[in-house]
Amino acid sequence: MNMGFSAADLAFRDEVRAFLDAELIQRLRDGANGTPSVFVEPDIGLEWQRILHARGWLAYHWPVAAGGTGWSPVQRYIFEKECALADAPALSVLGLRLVGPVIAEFGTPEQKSRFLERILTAQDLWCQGYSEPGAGSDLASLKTRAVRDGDRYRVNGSKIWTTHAHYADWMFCLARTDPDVKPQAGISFLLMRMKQPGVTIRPIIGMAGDHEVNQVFFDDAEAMVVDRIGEEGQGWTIAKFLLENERGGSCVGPKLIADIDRLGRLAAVQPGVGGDIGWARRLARLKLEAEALEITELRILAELAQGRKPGPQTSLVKLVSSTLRQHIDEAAVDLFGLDGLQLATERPLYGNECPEPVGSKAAQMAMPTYLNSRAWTIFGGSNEVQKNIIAKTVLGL
Amino acid sequence: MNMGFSAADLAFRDEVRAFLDAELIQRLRDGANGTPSVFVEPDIGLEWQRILHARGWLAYHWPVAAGGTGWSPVQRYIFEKECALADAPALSVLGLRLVGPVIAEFGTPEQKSRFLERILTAQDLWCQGYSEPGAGSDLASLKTRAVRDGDRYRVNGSKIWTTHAHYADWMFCLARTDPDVKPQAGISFLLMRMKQPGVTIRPIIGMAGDHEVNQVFFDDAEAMVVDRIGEEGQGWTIAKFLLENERGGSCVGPKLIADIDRLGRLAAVQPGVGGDIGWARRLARLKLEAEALEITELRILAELAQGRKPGPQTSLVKLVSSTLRQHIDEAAVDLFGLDGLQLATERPLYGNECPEPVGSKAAQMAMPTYLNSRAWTIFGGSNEVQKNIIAKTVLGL
Amino acid sequence: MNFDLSEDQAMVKAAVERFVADIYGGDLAARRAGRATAAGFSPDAWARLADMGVLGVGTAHGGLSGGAAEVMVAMEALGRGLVAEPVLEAAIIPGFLLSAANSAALAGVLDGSRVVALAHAERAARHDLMHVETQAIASVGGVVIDGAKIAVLAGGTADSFIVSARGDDGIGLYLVSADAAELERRNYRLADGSVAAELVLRGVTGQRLNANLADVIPMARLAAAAEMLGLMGLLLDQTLAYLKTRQQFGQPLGAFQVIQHRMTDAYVLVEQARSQVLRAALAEPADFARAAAGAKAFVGESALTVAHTAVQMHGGMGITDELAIGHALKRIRVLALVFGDADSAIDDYRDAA
Amino acid sequence: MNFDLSEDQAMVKAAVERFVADIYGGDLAARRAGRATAAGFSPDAWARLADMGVLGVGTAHGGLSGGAAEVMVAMEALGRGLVAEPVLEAAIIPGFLLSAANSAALAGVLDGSRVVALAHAERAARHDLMHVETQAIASVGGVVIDGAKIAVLAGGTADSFIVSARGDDGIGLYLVSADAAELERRNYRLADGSVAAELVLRGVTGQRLNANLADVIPMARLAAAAEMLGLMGLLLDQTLAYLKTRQQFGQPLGAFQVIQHRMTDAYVLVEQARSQVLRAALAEPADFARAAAGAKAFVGESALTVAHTAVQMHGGMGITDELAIGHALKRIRVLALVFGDADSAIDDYRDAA
Repeated sequence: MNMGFSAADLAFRDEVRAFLDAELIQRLRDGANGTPSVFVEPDIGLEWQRILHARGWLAYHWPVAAGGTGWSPVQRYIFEKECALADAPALSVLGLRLVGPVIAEFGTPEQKSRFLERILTAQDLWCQGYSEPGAGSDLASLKTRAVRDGDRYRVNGSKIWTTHAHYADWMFCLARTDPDVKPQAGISFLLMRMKQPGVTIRPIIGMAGDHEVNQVFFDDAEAMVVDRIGEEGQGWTIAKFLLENERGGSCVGPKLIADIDRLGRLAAVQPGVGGDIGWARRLARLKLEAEALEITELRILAELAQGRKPGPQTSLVKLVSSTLRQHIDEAAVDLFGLDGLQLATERPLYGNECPEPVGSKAAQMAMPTYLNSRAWTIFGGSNEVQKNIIAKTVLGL
Repeated sequence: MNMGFSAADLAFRDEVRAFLDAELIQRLRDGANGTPSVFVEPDIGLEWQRILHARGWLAYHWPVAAGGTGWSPVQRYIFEKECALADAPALSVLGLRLVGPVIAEFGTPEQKSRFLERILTAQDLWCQGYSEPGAGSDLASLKTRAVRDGDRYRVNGSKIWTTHAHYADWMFCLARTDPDVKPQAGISFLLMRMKQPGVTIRPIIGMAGDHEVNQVFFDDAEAMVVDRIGEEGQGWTIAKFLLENERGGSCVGPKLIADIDRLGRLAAVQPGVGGDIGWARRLARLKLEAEALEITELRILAELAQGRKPGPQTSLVKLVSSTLRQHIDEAAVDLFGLDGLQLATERPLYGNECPEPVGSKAAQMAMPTYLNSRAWTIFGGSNEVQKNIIAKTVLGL
Repeated sequence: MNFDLSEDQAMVKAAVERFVADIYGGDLAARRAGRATAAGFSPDAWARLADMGVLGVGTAHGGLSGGAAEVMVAMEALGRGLVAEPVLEAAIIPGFLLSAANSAALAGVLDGSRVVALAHAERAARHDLMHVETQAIASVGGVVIDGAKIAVLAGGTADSFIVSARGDDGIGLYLVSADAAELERRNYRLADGSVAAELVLRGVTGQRLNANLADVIPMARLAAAAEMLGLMGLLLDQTLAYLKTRQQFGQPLGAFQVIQHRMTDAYVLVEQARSQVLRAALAEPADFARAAAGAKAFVGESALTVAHTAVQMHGGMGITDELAIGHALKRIRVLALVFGDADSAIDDYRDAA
Repeated sequence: MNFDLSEDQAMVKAAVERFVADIYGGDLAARRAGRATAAGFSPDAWARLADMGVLGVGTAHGGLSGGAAEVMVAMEALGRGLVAEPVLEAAIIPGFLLSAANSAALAGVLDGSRVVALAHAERAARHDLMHVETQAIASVGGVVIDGAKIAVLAGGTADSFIVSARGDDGIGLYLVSADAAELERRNYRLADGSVAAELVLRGVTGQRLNANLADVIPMARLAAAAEMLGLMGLLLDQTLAYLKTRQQFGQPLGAFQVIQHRMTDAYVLVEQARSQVLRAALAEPADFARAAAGAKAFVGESALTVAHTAVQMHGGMGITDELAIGHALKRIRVLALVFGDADSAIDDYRDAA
């Protein structure tokens, strides 16, 4: 048994670090740290995306043929870890992690050539049309209707929680093309332009005042048949592939540990906190949880690295990390005393025009980050749904 | 609004205190404090019962006609509070609180004269035959069968978790007298002698080594028809009355507060605990919970005192007090450091022949009390069942 | 032994509930409008509260007057209504202090014509309410104040401040005019959308008030606890209503056992919090400070738990700005932390015990 | 990056599992019999463990030897088997110290012929492992020990003790014969049914061991954490099996969502505990003490939670002496508290960080 990296992997790590030192400019790091929400604004995210694309390291989840890096699972883990520790902006998963691999897997040659390159070059921004009002985590009850009309579909209905729809050029969207078969069978995977008369966007403002998600209404919106991925009725299969694909290895532990250590450093200079052993033990317990999660992820990674199917541990990473993320962000609010109560209404909180902080920049970020952080245990499968799944699939209850 | 007692009630309180100072001898207090389990041994409990009976204060839950005290709800509360604060042994509820009122309500004059006085004089000890193996909290699935045979029933089946069956002269017992009607309708409430060939008792030893509960087997055991309470098939109604009757006012908060304060005093003389602010805050949080529960009970009491039906708060007293009881007993184990790990196997832990403690008597009591305390959230309706009930009856979910 | 409202208390409750019904009427429009102003609340609504006598609750004077129990009744109803007006910050606290000091400034607080804010917190103090570095220095003209204050609640448009400062005789309270040249004010928004201020005082003339900081803290804590209790009730009821209607996987969310138990836990917290608030409001004077400290700590932690539950139970909608849920959570965050966080209130509770 | 067992580790695991299968065979009879003896465990089973080389795990010598990873593997398997024999107390700890000191006494520990117990804890120390009041006093014949020790694990029938005592050069370890006239031993039972001893030493001759107390603590903590991990696995599996078969209200208990979620929480704790134990067992030497302290604290708290869940899920049966559940809870209580409770282990973890 050992939990170390091979010499080759360590060399790769040094290569990544050197790249980050050279290319990840301070403004981008500040942008990442000055973003309370889970998704970074395009003015930060896309610039970083271009830098990575120039280095050929952007599409590391894609097959080599489609422009991927061909990295091993361990290399992917190392790359994500080093980026996280260097405060790199999070890459938007919508094009790179979600629809990109889908097009690469199920798309026609023509679709691949039309869409993939433009995702990498950030000429096209994407959003995801899955959730619907009233449907919650229940995909089968999908109501958005797409009716064939010659070379196109006329789409009617509504999607909700659509991240960055207000920036997106395209949406990949699940719509019901056949109401007469059983629920899963009638769904198709459509790509549609966002900038068209039939599409209207209603912003949904978060508790902290951030505009991150939207409701999107389709009123005879058009989706071209040539932009359908896979066959009609294959939407469910493709959606499943996409979820599987999301479940490769993960690398959340190292960032959580880094954030906890950062709170520890901030605590050392926060008046009245130094001698508080209760605070110190609270932080230590969070760190033990995060360190355990890091090893849990390495156990999964070791399985992948040996070409084996990872064990049931994969199911708990999301559950543990979401809850831990919230506990860390709650601790941050508590750390700054009354300064932690400030909630600036202006956005963004990075750059020159951002509002002046009360106390410190870190104190200013605490409350909006905490409020946004409540989303972790709700979106992408709520904690309740995650536990239902683990109980059934892992514990056999 | 006020949460004080009237002058008359305060006078009654002083009367109770004077009685306790005079009559509650130290040996009985030591016996109560030296009992890790929820039920005290008869050699302690019955002596106290006789003292109360001599004073006419024993049957304070009974109708005056049956020998009750005619106390107001507030007087009952004051009496129980003062007894608890004085470390009086808990009275066995089986005869006094459970079957006594049932006989007084549903019994024939002949049954009343035969049973009630002997309960008060402790000539008869009682046990309860409700739970059955495999039935858990589910009374309707009762399997114990009673078949009419002339002037008696022949009873076959088994009861479990029967407290003090090994001391009892009589059992009040739910048995199925008619298997052909719907489950609730076929149940009768029978009284049967424990000392008879058809009854065998298997001790069930608790985690801490205490013999408190048993499994009781009926092998053609006899219950006389004249000892049936109410009509055949009326058992369900009577069982419900008994549960309602259990739900009058309660007085658990004051004892919990007293136990927490006791831990605070012990902590002050425990090496290494004095400066531990984490410990002090933990204890303070327990006390706030207990103080809240005390007021919650007073709110219920105030409703009863004004002749109104108490609100839904009654439903949470058992839930909160059981959990709090466990947290207090966990804190006690932690308080004594390594001395808290001792678990003497000899019983009883009071009196002259009890094993010598390691460190202190209080340290010796901590572990067995904690282990027995796990029963609080299981028996008398588990926390899970309590929450199901509150969600449905109070919250309407 | 009686927890029924007295006639006076019923009047207080009715007055606030009428105010909530008239001004707030069940949606967030009035709250948004109030928060959108520079002050963070509506002057008209404030005037209305003054007319109703609500701003005098807990003082020896003013329309509804009364004591701790009346403050509890008023603040719970204001919390339940998710009211934006700073009754705790700009009425209960200054009213208590100015009334104790028999200050002429009281009238303006009661009739709503003046906003007077307590400027006490300092960054170096963290949650230690007795840590005051601001100094009161005797000078020719009287006393001048030197120092800095943070998190001055309702400080955004206050025309005077009651400033705590350390002089020869320990911590004193001084009335200071907001437009004094030597006073620098910087406004900012708190999580609940209210406008707080940071102050820098460089030799500001202050008028000593004959009132003690230590006396107002228990009343402020009780009022904060009672407002949180009202917010807890709001969260519980709205969440229950949502869970009974919202369908998922073919049944109402409220039919899922896990959700039922989580809501039961929330219900228990609300009832226990109510008992702690009652305990403080009805405490003997000698026990009031201790009971109020305990209630503030207990209710603060319980309210935060209930708010987190309400957000989670509402799913995506819960984390938006569109429901009362998030606004209640943010107000609870503020109330739970001011006048001592849970640990420091617990320590006061222990020391007093 | 590989968490598969090495051949040696697989051998250790297989050896202990064979022992458990042969001696303990799935019921509590062997545990009860062992506990019923004056020593609290079976001499035959102890000899068997010696023959298999298990008593040498983690030492430089002995059949299976190896290091931290092998200790983890052995202790987890022993915990899973709910083994009564004190391998942690009377093999891992004395084996480590006597092996480090190249003491002749090691042989007797490895072959099972001698029980050597560490006498370190003192009442005044509470959980501070560096608080030692017992004194080592230089005298004509050598060094004599004066003081008192509590909670000497496996001390009931030990023929020698390794006593920690403070001398001119700080805390030292001294080998002391159990039948020394100046040594008074009093045996008592711990929660797990094992026999511990209190010692009073009045000028007992002690032979200095060339080993450091601070070196053995991390190994003892890792071993305790690994045994608790095994106990957690036992609790999880037995509870899941029970919930799948036991019917209530017409369906298996495991069909209730509240129970499903509670068991999911327990499963997550077990997996996270495993990761913490692995982290410590595979840590670099420089990080071992810190990682072991953290693992001990984390696993101790997690194991207790899982044990309480298992008891609650079993209902009435869970609180009896008849199931493994209660025995596992009681063993966890002991392991979680020795060599520092959670807070003190957390403090060591923080200080080292």
